Amino acid sequence: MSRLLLLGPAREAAGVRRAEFPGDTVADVIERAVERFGPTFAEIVALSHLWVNGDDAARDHVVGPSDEIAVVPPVSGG
Amino acid sequence: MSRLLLLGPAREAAGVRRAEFPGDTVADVIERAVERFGPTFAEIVALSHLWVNGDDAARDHVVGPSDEIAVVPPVSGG
Amino acid sequence: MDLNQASEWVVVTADSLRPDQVAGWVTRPDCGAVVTFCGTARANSTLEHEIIELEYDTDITLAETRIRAVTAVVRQNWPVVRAIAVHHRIGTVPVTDTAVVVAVSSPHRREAFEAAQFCIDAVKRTVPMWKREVWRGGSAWSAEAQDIVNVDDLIS
Amino acid sequence: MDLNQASEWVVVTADSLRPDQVAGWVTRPDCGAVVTFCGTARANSTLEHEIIELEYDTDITLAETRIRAVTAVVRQNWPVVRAIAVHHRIGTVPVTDTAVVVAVSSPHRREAFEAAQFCIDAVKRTVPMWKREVWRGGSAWSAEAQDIVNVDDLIS
Repeated sequence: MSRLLLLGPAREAAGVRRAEFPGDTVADVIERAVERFGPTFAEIVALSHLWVNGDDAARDHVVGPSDEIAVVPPVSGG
Repeated sequence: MSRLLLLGPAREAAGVRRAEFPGDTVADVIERAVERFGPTFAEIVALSHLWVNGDDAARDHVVGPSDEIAVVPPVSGG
Repeated sequence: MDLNQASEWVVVTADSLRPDQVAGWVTRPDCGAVVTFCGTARANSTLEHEIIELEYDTDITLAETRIRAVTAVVRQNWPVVRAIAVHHRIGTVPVTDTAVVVAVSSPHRREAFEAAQFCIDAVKRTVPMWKREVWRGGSAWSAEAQDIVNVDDLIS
Repeated sequence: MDLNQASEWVVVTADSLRPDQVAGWVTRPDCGAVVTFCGTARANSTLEHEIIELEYDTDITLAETRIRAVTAVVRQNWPVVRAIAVHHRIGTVPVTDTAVVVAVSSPHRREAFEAAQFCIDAVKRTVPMWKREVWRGGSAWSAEAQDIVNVDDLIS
């Protein structure tokens, strides 16, 4: 179980800013989120950085209930 | 006869900001001013730019009653 | 508070920004220079619309943490800088209102200009902040999206 | 007044400056960037005194004319710049008060930073403005005097 923080376009596609999903790794948790939130969300995730507790993390990074995974899409420049 | 505008340290040394002196050239007018305002003023004039109506002018520049000669000492940087 | 103390003031808020207050806060008796950058909401879009407002979205905690990472690097690179403030507004920002303020004080102006410019450039590239353009009858995420990088990647 | 019109606002005055008003004035709907520089009176001197205030002396007409020559060059060199304001205070300026404000707006921030920095550098070098340092019990013209140059001499 890990907490998910959805930002910008990822939040919009999911319809929520925060959610919780089971899973032992970043990839597990994201997979459950994609199942729930659908293909538009999946496309955004594919373009996004995934942060665990504020830092870039690999998809096989192990997560627990105290960790927060943020889905960080590209930002508009300027 | 020309009007003289004395700025910063030149004003302080002369004790006045504006004065009028006779003379057909910048050099003439400045010479009269130096006679009146003394050696400290003379030292400052020697370091200063002389502007006629806002532009750098040579000492032999001819001036008339409608001209204004400004004594422009070096400014503090920063 | 010792006014000569080196210090940072970082805020991400839904309230209107106060650039005058921010600039006043960084002013110090031993500093001759305050440079303030205001990023204001523009009416112009890459799209064919007249923008009436922008909407900024982020997570406040995450954004403030990333901004503090930027101010730390500013201080390392310009040790003479005395005070740094970065305030970012989120939510709705009408055109001509200020979306972000950066203010920097230093004894002389060159370092204040350099540090302020580095700071806003780094904030734009490293802080998660999504901008939505709103026009009459519609809205869209701003184009020209780019990956967020870490501030350490900006130092050559 | 058409707010998108290119324009300058040049003032030399004995009144307190209002950097917030100046920055607000340069803000335009088609600009995303406002850079404001405030030169503030410092307590530090090249001499061994704690400065309590500065006194600035000039001829207002002459100084405003020379500042306008600077803003004209800024506009030539950075044509995208929309509005430029330069306000200089004369007479007594207490420590931490603002002696000079430069504010520049442009669509994007790089040009606003460049133009504002060039503008204040050029004002310092080309505008007749004498600074007296005042401490408890005395005063003196500020050291490090340098010749005033023409703004055309600053363009390489």
